[in-house]
Amino acid sequence: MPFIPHTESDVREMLDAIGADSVEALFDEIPSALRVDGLRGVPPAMSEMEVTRLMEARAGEDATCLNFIGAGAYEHHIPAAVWQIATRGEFYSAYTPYQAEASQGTLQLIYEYQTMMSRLTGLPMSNASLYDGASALAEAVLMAVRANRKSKARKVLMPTSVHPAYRAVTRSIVGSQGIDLVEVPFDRASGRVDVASLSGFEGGDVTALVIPQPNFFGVMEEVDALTDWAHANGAQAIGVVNPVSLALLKAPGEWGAKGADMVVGEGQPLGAPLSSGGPYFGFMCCRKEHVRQMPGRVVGRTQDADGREGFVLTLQAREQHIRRSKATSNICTNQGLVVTAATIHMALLGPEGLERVAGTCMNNTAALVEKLKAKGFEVAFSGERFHEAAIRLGADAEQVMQRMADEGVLGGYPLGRDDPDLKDVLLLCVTETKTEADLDAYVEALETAVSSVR
Amino acid sequence: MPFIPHTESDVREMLDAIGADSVEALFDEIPSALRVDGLRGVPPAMSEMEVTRLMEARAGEDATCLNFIGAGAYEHHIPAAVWQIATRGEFYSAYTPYQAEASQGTLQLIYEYQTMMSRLTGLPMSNASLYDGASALAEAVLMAVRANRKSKARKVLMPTSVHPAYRAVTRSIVGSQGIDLVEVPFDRASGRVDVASLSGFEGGDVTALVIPQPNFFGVMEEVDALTDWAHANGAQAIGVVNPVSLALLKAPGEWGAKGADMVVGEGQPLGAPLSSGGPYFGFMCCRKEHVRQMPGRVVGRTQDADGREGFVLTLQAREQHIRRSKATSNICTNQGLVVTAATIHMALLGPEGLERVAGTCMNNTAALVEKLKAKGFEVAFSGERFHEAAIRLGADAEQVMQRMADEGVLGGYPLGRDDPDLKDVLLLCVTETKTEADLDAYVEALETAVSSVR
Amino acid sequence: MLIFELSRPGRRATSQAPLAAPAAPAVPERFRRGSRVPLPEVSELDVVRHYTRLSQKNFSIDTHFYPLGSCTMKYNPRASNTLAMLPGFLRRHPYAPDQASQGFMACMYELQEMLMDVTGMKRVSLTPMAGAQGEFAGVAMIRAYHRSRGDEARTEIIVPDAAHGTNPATATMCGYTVREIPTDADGDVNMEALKEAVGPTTAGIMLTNPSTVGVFERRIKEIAEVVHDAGGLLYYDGANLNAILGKVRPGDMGFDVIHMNLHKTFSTPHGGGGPGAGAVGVSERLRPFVPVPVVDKQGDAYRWLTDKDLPESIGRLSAFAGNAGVLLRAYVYMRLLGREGMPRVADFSTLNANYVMARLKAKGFDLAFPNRRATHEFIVTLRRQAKENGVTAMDVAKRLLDYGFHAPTTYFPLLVPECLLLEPTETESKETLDAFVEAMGQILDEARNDPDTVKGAPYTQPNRRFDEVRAAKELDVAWSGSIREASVG
Amino acid sequence: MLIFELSRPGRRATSQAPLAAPAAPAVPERFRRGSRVPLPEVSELDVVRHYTRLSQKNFSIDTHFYPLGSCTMKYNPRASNTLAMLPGFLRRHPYAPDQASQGFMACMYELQEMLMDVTGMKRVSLTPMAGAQGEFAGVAMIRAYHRSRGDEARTEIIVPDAAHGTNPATATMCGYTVREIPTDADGDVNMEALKEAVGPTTAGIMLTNPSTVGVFERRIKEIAEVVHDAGGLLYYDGANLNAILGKVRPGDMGFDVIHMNLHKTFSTPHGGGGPGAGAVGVSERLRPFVPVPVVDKQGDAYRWLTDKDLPESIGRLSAFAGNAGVLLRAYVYMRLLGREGMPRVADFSTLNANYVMARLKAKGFDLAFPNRRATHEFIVTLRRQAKENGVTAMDVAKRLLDYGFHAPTTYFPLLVPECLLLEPTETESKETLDAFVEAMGQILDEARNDPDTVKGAPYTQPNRRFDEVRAAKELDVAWSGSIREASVG
Repeated sequence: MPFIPHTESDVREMLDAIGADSVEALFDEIPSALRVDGLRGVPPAMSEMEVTRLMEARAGEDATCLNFIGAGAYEHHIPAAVWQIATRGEFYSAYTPYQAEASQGTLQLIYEYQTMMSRLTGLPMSNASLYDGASALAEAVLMAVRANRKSKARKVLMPTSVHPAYRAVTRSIVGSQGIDLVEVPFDRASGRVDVASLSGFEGGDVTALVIPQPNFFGVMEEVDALTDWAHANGAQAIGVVNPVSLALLKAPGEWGAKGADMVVGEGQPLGAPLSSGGPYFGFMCCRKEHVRQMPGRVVGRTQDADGREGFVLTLQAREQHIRRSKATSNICTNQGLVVTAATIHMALLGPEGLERVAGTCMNNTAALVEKLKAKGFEVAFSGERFHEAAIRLGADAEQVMQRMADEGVLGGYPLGRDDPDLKDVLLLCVTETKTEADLDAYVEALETAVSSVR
Repeated sequence: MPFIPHTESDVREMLDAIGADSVEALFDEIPSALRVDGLRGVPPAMSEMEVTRLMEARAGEDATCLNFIGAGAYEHHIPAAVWQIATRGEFYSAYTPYQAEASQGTLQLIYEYQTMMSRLTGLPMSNASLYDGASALAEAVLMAVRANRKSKARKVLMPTSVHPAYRAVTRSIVGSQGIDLVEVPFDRASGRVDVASLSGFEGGDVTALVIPQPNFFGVMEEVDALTDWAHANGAQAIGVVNPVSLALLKAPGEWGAKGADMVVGEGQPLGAPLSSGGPYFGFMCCRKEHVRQMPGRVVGRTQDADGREGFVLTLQAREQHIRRSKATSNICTNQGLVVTAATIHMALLGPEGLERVAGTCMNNTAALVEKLKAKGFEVAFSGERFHEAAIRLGADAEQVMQRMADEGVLGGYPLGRDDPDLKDVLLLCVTETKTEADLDAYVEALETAVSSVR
Repeated sequence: MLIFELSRPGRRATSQAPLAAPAAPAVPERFRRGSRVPLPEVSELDVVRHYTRLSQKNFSIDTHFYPLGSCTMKYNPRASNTLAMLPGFLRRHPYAPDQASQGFMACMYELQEMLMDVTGMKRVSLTPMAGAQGEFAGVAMIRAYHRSRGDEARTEIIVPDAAHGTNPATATMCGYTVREIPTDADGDVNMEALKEAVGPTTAGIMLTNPSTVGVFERRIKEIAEVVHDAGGLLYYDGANLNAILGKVRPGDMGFDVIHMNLHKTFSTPHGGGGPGAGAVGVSERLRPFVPVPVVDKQGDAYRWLTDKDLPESIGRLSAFAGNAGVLLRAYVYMRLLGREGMPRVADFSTLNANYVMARLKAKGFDLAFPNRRATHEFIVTLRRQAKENGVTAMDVAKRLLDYGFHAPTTYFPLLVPECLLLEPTETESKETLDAFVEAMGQILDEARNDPDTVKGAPYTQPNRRFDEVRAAKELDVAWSGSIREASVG
Repeated sequence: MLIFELSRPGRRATSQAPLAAPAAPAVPERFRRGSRVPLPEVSELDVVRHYTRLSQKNFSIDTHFYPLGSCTMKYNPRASNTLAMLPGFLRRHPYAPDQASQGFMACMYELQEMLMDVTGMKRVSLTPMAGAQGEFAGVAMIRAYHRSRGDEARTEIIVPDAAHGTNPATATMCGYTVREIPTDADGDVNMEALKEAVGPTTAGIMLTNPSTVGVFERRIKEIAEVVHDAGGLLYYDGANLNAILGKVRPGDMGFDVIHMNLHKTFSTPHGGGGPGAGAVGVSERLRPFVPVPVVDKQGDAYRWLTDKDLPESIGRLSAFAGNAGVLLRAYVYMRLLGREGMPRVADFSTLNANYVMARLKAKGFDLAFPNRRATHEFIVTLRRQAKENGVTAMDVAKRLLDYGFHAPTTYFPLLVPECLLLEPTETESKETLDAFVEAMGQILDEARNDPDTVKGAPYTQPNRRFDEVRAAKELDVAWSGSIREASVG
């Protein structure tokens, strides 16, 4: 019996102590008509050796391609130390630190994480994480509605330069709460939101404006102008950012005259492997005055009975286990282990390391763009880019991507999936993991694929 | 500077405290003529990301074949928990437990290891490990010479059914100490030593007899008769055993009327991956009266100043750092981390698990032998086998093995490498890791290769 | 000491970033960050030592018995970790095309199938990233169902007063009003109150069975009839699925939708607070509404179903396909257990809970529901001790830490005063349970004879009891020191 | 509690062995084991919890400053561990044919090449499994060299009195007589004694440089001349290579053979006492004698050289090719450091040692060689404190544990009374060194004012000081209890 330590004599002694004849008798309160007789859909047990062989075969099936897809999940080097420490039993098999005195490891680590995220974003308050970047945006929209008490319209402007999956998740999650999500188109030439295009909303009641940086196309948005526009129109400014880009790009807390009100994003680039999309983690930071509207767990520093400093879960009055139907969110479990990894990852990189990673990503992307331009390909958008670029292929991007994959190169994300006008545009990403030779391999695979499809 | 934490101001402050002008000045006692100017043979530094990519490519080059080679290194399932725990920093980055009070983790673990090995071998005393099985045999030969004070001849009988590499290592190590290693041929029909063949040594001064079980060919030796012969002739009986086989085979402490005097072996099958031949570990157990002749570290249980039990390195008076040129051996560092893994491995398997592993190995080997017999192949030796079998191919075994490897099957060890009379014999091994389908794949690959070579 | 306090300007783990500083990237001034992010500047050894030592300050399953009720803190197989982290799985980009993803997708498809069988449901979606998101998905599907029938009048979700806090919070997030109904003295739902509560405004009821008070809801079929007759649906909170695995299936009890906490029943790690995974399963009538994506099998090939295939889906809940790495761990665990192992989980988690309950009762503890079987967990109430000795449930919880045991869940469910909810799980041995019972017995003695010792606990941890009021009032959630001036002793 | 004491008959980690009990294997009665091996019978959780908790009782580099002289306890990169344990490396059978081994062999070949450059030697063999085996190989090669020349009269190896104990032990193992020569007051070899000692019976000399007393042997060229002129060879004990990496090469000093402790200089883990790796390098004249196998490169292909290729080899020292996994870790470390990183190791390990030496001297400690530079390590003598306060080097070592620092090496080298040999290594920060110096200063105060506190240390560890005499006298090296009757509390 895997993982069950009971010997026959244990069972006998335990049943005696209980005063029951058999283990079966312990289930006597369950109506017998409901009892199931075996699980035919579950295969028989396997030994660890057998499962190991199965899983190695399965993992081996998924060819290790040269990956140039980004689109919300980014391939970075993760120091070996990160997951070796994060998967230590004391982190891996602990739960939410309800008993603070016996959980100072996790609690101090989260406090350090909150500090790092606050410094990265330039906003003073951070929670202990949300599920992922997309659901964090949904939570931020809900939070903005709670925080902006002056606004009655529950109207949130959502540029279409925001990741389409983030927009979809936000719709799914806030859809039943009477919130009016209004999509704002981006400028087709620059690939970013033209502030002038928001003029139709001026003077109306706008609760919040979502501002991606860089946006889904890797293009830098005019964050100062957008933030100022939001504030001028009584709206909250919600940033959605790539945390690695913040090593180079202005912190959301410094956007415009007053800074963004809250910022969320996908934490994956900070130490989580691609891993088919998860587990990642969403981060969220905000201004001090909104902290009690923030969803999710928060760790605070305090003192113990002897006056020694230590860490506890705090602001629990916001949470569902206290507030129940009046909670700021139903979130309970978050992404603790991935946050553990991210904290170690950020500590290992440090300020200069993170800057080098971001700078190398950006330069590598620029280098590939130059190579592609030399081959006659065009960049779809004129706006400045971080580490992604939308390339116009003059051929169906979905087909080109498939052909490239057959040759072992994952060429990018076909933008036509979400926007029929961009059927011939491929969104590629180059991180610090790619060498000059990789870029050349990309160009070759792309040219071959395009010519076979055209 | 990888792994060096010094900032510029640190260096300045430290040099000030020392009273030196520069780091270079600290080397002023080295004659300048000796100083080297750069290391041209070492390539420039790489980042961890670059080394990772290099090593993944290198590891990927070495095709993951279906392995049927044994010959001293055996493929077994190693529970995932084993190395996840063994590589915890507290085990991985500690050193020999010189400060017992701050090393109880390692010390208790070794005491448990010694207990396990003693129970497996049926001999009461175990050391904390030696380098590998082969060098352990060399140490046992030296130890037997020290322990057998009545014998003056320094003559040790070494059957040629002992692993050829073990014999070679023993020669290398004891060669300069005036020890007479006499090779004893095995019986060509049974594949084991015929006790009658030792008659020529009777009445002479024999210091020790080496007894492999199972022997290099996987054949079971007549250990009772050999042990009794040794004792009848005033010789020490030195067992060389596969520890996994001891789940089924008689413990060396019970061989013959009095049991073997000492036993050594390769610990690898107890939780060390194949890993190109190391790190493995040698184990050694002996009778109580010989413990002070044993080489290597030994952990003992004792009490502390408060009367509480705990563990320390003991019998250090035997060791080189105390006895110097009169030490029992020059061994110092042993194979602690692999012993850590082996201890966890044995604890996870337990008595029944180890028995299942050994039994499945033995049955799987028998099953493959049956399949091969059905195809007309012969077994070279008639003796009973554990989990290896010498198969006569009617073709050059070295060539057959090469052909099979090209097809992704490592067919075994060609015995002709060490014995020209066995050029057409392949020594194969089937452990519990192999399925029925694997056995069929073996038969097919072997038939194809043999027919292409014949 | 914080990692920031170890920081020194210019110190770096140099191997971890590109060795050559990149040429200044072309970031226009208006987008550029003003000054370097003030992250800690430390060496690789600093980081390894700091976080290794921090980890040692945690209680965890791997180091301590952790009978935290409702959380199912059982052994997390190390193989699940190793196998989910095989390079082939870690490297797969979520947008990798299907042809480069068949191995991963095969695992997900089979996991869906196994979970359907275990729960008796007709379709499973793996995408919710935690139990609470699974709950959200479930209630959103109930809403989508009523809407699809034009039944817009159903505005209420019924929730027992003992429910997890996530239940009412979720109902609210989905735009429903919450209607609480009381629990009987013996732990079952009060049927009279339920019958009064249901009606044309009832969208559904959220239940846990075994319930949060640690007993099996015996009249579940009757409840299902009452709710279904009123046109409502039944939502199953899978937090307690461990107790009945392979014994009873929510689908057979009449539930229409279920979420499963894979990090509880299927033993994926709790990770200091996640990641979890909250797969949802639905009955036939809710099949069209499951969140996307789900994996489908056509012939020998696996493909993703998205909202193009399932146009009535409640949509996406995560950017990609949920916590894939957690799902792989659950898959490994289920294959290790197999069909034989599933009912044993229920058998032995129930045996352990009933054993500890019987022994604590014999030691003099009061049970919240003394006339009921324990399921995989049960409740002790310290009401008497609080009144007589001034020793509360919290005091006992803290004192347990001194004895080397993690505390049970305290003050939940709210309806039982001074309660401890204990869940030993099936992976703990009788010896461990006996040691725990002895410690509880000693604490009970202390409560009678030396209550101040209990009230002052813990004494053996890195810290004594914390000032939580100060934490909330003088809020300090991020270190405000400067890494440039930090001084280290 | 021992793992055996957790054992209960019939308890098992069932996933870890074949699920089906095999049919009784055909072992004839006379070979068959009588009764099952009395190993512990425990669950997987028991094992994980037991060994996780045991591990926490260790001091280690990852948790504590560990200035153990002569052992080079520097940070062991985690990447070395990950990359040496890639499945492709772990699965390779040592007898896998060359065509299935080129990746591994490329690493080994390049490691040989790099070690040659670092040491200035002409051939490297990686097969010795630890420093002591490397020493053995080295001396065996010296012997083989003299024999090959028919020079059988050379029966002595000269060893300074300060040498590592392995040196004389090795010489004896190789059939040589050991002749010790004294060390000067300033730590150099006594030249007069050396000149007297050498002669036609001199096979060679074993030296460490920097020497075991922590100073650089300044007259090394002269020593080399004296020994070479007498027809002897020079053996270099590489234990202290860290101090001079990329600064001076043993080959350039005149050494004929060297062993390197890869687990010291090249930062492979010490693992609680191994595995190490003791690669050897030789000068031109010893090239024929290196232990086999070594990796050769022909065109683009790598192949093993065995005794068929090197018939004068001293032979095999391990069944296969040494501690391959350790060698891979050293290879990774060397590639991470690169040619730039090597001399920095010497720079900063020397800086750290001289800094701690200067500061300890300022605190009032006596240095063994006050007029010399420290190399990467140095010696403090507690002779004065032992005499005045009765506080020994051992007492100070034990007291350091209470301050959270591992002790330096004690009582080695034997020629300095009450000595502590301190090696901070280059990976420790100034802050850590300062904290250590402060602790040492406090212990010195305690030695003066409260010597009993120091003599009774440690107080903060799992155990107080042990009775080592009892351990050796009432020898207990294996638990004698019965797992069948064990009782657990």
